[in-house]
Amino acid sequence: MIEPVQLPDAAALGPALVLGLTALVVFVFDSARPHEPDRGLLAGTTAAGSLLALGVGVWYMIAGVGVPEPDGAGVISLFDGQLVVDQLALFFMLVTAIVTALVAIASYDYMDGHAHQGEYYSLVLLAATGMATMAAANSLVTVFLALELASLPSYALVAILKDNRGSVEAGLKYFLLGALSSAIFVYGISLVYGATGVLQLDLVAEAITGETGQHVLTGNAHDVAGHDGLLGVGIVLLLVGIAFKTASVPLHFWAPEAYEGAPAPIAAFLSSASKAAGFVIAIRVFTTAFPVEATAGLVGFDWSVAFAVLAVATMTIGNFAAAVQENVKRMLAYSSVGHAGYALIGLAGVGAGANELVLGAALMHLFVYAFMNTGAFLFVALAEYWGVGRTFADYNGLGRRAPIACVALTVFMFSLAGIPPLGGFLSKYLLFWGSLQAGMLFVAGALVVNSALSLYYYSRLVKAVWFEEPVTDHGSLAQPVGLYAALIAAAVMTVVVLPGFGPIADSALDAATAVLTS
Amino acid sequence: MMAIEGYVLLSAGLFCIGLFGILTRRNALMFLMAVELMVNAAVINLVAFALYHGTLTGQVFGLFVLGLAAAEVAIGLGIILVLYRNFGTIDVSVPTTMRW
Amino acid sequence: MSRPRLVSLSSRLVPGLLAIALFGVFAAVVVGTDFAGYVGFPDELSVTAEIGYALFDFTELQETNTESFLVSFLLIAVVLDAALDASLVLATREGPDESVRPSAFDGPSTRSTDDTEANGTAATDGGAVDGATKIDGEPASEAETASPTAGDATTDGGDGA
Amino acid sequence: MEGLFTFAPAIVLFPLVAFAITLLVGRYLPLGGAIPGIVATGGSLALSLVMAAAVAGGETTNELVYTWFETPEITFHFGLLIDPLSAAMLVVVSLIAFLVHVFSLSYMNAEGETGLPRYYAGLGLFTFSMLAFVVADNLLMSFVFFELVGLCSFLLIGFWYRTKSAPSAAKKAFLVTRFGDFFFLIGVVAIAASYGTLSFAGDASFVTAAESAIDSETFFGFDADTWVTITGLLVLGGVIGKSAQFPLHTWLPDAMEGPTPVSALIHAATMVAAGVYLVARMFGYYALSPTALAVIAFVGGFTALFAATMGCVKDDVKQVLAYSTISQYGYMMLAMGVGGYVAGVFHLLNHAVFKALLFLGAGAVIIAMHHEQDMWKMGGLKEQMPVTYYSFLAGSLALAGIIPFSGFWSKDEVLYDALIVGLSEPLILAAYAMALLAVFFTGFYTIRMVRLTFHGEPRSEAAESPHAIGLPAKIPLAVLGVLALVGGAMNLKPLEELAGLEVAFLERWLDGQGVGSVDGLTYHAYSETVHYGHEYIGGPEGTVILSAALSLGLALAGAGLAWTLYSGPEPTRHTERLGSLRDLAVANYYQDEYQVWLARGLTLPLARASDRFDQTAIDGVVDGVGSVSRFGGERLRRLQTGQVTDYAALVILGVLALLVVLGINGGWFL
Repeated sequence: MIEPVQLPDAAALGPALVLGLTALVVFVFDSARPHEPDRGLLAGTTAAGSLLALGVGVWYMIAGVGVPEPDGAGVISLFDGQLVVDQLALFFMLVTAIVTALVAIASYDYMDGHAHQGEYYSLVLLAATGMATMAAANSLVTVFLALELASLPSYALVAILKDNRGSVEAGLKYFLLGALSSAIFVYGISLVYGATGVLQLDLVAEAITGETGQHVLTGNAHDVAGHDGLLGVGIVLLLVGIAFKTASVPLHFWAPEAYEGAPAPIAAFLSSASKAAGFVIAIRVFTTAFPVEATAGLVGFDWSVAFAVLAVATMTIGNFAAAVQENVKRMLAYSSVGHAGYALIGLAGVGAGANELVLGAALMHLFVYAFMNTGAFLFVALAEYWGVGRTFADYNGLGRRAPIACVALTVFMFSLAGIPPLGGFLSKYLLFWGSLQAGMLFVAGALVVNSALSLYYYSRLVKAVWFEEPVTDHGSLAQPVGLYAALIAAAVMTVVVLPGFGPIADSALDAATAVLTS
Repeated sequence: MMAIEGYVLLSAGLFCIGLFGILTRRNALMFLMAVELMVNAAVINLVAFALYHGTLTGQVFGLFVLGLAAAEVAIGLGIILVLYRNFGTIDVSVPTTMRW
Repeated sequence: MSRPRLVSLSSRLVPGLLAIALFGVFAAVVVGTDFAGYVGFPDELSVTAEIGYALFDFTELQETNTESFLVSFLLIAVVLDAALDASLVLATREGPDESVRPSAFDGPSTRSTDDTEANGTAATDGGAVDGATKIDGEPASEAETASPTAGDATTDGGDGA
Repeated sequence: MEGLFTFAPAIVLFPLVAFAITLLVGRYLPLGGAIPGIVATGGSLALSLVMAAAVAGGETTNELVYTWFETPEITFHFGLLIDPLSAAMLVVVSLIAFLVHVFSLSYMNAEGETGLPRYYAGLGLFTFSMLAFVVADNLLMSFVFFELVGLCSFLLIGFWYRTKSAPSAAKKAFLVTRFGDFFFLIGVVAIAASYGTLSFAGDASFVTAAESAIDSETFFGFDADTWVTITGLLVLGGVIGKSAQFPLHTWLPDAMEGPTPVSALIHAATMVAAGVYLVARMFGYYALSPTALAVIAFVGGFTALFAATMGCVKDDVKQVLAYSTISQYGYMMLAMGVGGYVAGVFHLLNHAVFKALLFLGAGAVIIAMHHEQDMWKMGGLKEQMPVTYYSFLAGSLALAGIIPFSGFWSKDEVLYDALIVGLSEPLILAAYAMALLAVFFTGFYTIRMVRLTFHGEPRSEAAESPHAIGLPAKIPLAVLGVLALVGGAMNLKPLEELAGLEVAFLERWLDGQGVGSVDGLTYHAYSETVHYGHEYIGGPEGTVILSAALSLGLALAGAGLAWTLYSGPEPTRHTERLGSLRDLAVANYYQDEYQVWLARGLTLPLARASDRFDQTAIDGVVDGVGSVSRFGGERLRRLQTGQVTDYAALVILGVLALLVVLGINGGWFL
């Protein structure tokens, strides 16, 4: 067994640190030649940094960092428990690093000619750092700060095509709703603080479960049960703030607009990595700080039921709205709302039996989703690069002129729809199986109905690229190296996930078990 | 000194005034200010609860929140600037090219 | 600067009722909570020093049980960096030879405020709305924006041609 | 894995390799990339024969190949199950896939089609999926390849994507079968969740688990036997979709838009066969539930009749064949539903041969006719293309169930099994009656098709000077023609019953007598589980003779009717043919009257009604589901006004609703 633990403990944050340091390196490169940015160098550094972060994360995972003793190197708690590196954290750091690498490679072609190259890549990296930190955050303070670190650069990235109305409008809406939701989130934090007197997640849990009548840190008299209303409102407000980041109902409204208007690689970044980071916060905050039964005893409702309701509402609204879109990017945006609904099932199942199975399945879905959804948006990036247009009809007949890219697109669509034997099928299958095991028949039913519906609009795009006659002849299409490389990498991973599902499933299940039993 | 209920009610009021602004005003700058009100309501809570519990956690976090609010405003102003350059207005109800 | 609008005041205030209702809920919850008195701080405590200790994780010097904030302190430094970076990207004006439009989408653009004739459509733009009308400050009429599908027809591909 | 079975995975992998080669470098290969596919399917065929020989030598295998992942509750894996059933199916599937590849040289290459690498790659993937489905040792693996089969058919039916109809037919096939597959998926998950295993065979199979659970356990609040019925019917949803049973059969006639060799593959050996094969594979499970069996039998009987009547009014030769496929699979379902496991598998194998023959024959005719498919524009091809004619005729007689062609023996056995059960079960008797009536219609449309296509005078320019067909087309036809003639010898059950000869070879094969077998997967084991009693009219021998006489008589009646109705050099359409009949049959006036009444008064209205029902009700429902979701979506999208303030208001509304509901629940306001 490799021994990474001889390094200082803070090194356990490796992936996040690497991402942050790469951002600084990109700053340096950019300030060296501010007016003639070397696109290749910047994109390459970004991709290399993300891949390095990925490598470090994989290494830690293999070395057993985050696996509880005695099997592994133990969960590493840093800065007095403000951050914690366990399997869940590493798992999501990997997701973030992968998506960042794909996005960086694709942006090399997509952002060609844009004046703010250095800023673009550094913002991507800073947002990725924020997401990786979110994965490890273990206090409402760090959760909030990391969330903002992920969000603030994202607002600017969405609006970075500054003279493009769509991009600016998207940035505006994303920012305004984001600011609103973070205000709600921080107000929720203040109420939870008022009720429990602490902000660190495990201390909050201690305050909720232990009915000592004392403040957990100071030992002064403090009766949490008397503050049930504050705590309840606080939890609901936290839920809403998280729903924004994961683009779940009722805070999904920004998503279609932001994804549609944003540069396509950024849309991929937000809908995959940022969403996954939102989920890790949801999982961490709710499973660690608010143990289901104790919380339910205190505030009178079981938050997993609230998540079940949100899950069903989110998947239904996302899929139904996606079914009527004409614009491909917007269809994908709504479909990504639908997928947030699937992932929410993981939290809905926490209160029921077989919970580590459901939560593990949700983690797997987020992992697979990172590839297939990023890939799908990158295809849109490619289409924008070609300038073929944005509606289904504009995509007609692309299969003949760009067969490789369209094969990749087909893989993504069928995987998103959950058709075997692609990766998306397995994760949905497990979600379905898990929710049956957990006895959530209604949620399982909604999952099946929605997947059936989703096939309709996904296959519509496949049909358009392969089977329809093109409306106009676009001539020959370029094959930008970066975009193609990212696209093919995502497609290969979506397929390869199938035989490699064992390890992924294992680590996801382990992560889920660990976070639920800690 | 005011009882703790007073501060919490004050902050709830401030929060809802901010919210009222968001829901009824269309000027992007007003929107931004209203959000600031809501954030500051949270800060009032944090500081009051810090005294209530006898730990400084809330106070320190309140400082961080103020810092973040400043950062958010900086970006908000940047976005409003590009909004103005593109749409010639900072009315948030004008950019509706994307919907449905 | 909000434009004057011929919208009756009452209808614009309706959503505000939600805020008032929310306040009602908050107030009910606060009233229903059994608050105790303040614990407060020791008289001789220097709050400033205490905050300083918290920021640098000097737990042994602390007199109150304040949580550690060192990592948050580091993190917010990065956040402010990011915010600075982001707001500069948005706020700077590009020089004459600079573009914020990736070269793959080489259509006309609405370059800054002085360039009012330019057409606003672009790669990811939501619809082809006439830029000049907007900048005169006319309200967006329903006809201009109602049909996203019609807007879709004017694609970036069309621009590029 | 040991001995010869070490090579078993290669059967499956050969076509996959061919797929990969053709996809990647197909455009640089000669013959449009056909060679890898031919070699691979040939290799699969050879190895399948080896496997069959191994099974004949008394060996079987049920092995784990690859573990996907494990949880404490369940293990998901890929495995190989080669027993008499899958060995027989492997031979037939690889044989037909091989012949279809060869035939395609004539049908596609010689016709100068473009996109051939895509075509051959699709065929390879299709064959791979089906072979993997056949050897699957557990239900999840079955499901995965079942779906992959559906995906391949989507790609191949839509091969001519430039036409308007092919893409929509492909999409329809995909969506309708997927609709059934959703039930299948729920069934798979339900079985996994209740028994903790998905294996077909062995002590750890879900069949064994269900058997021991009956009378002692409950699942999700249901008794175990009710639960078996529920899950069995859910899985049956997938079968009904794929095997094109009523009411999910509508995709199959449309699927004719694909190239004809693909149709042969879909109808005979892969897609449609997959459904019935699945029922046979997990027959032990269905045997536990009389209700599920009755549903299968009834759906089968009804579909057999329903589709057969529609076959009588179609003018497109491929359409007639498509409806005949639906109808024949109805027979197989009927057989399974009455516990006639051997009869069902027998008909499945026979049908695979003669339906492949008929489609390839139709393909040959279509080439000859310069891609004309309307039978009314053909005629007189008998002299011009004798090889095609005689093999097609053999296939038709097998389809119609005329002695001694293969179809007679298997269909007769199906009907016999249904009859002896039906005598004590009224519902089964109704299914039997429908299937028996369908025999008449089958004879009618089959001979009508032969008559119109090959007999009489040429009715178009193309029919006068047909295009020559190449050797690659003739060889498969000849091979299959011979098999259609002698295929019945596999299981001469009536001779065994009547003369006491030991000639029911297939029954012994599937029962594992003298050959390898897997415990619990034998005909014997199934028969013991099935709860049906058997009754006879005039003893077993008498019933055999009665049943055979009835089906043969009806088949001959239908065939004879069509033979006379569509005789002559210029047969006329349906009803207005009375005039031309007169000079032929003045002497037999009553006969005429009777025949015309049959045609006009019975056949046509029934056929038309079925057809109309098909076009309106079923498609209407399918479209309806689509419009409901579109309508719902339209409503939902109106929420997205584009106004950011509205979004904020909706957010707050959501928060407020949550707070009020939860707050009242939790008593925060007190």
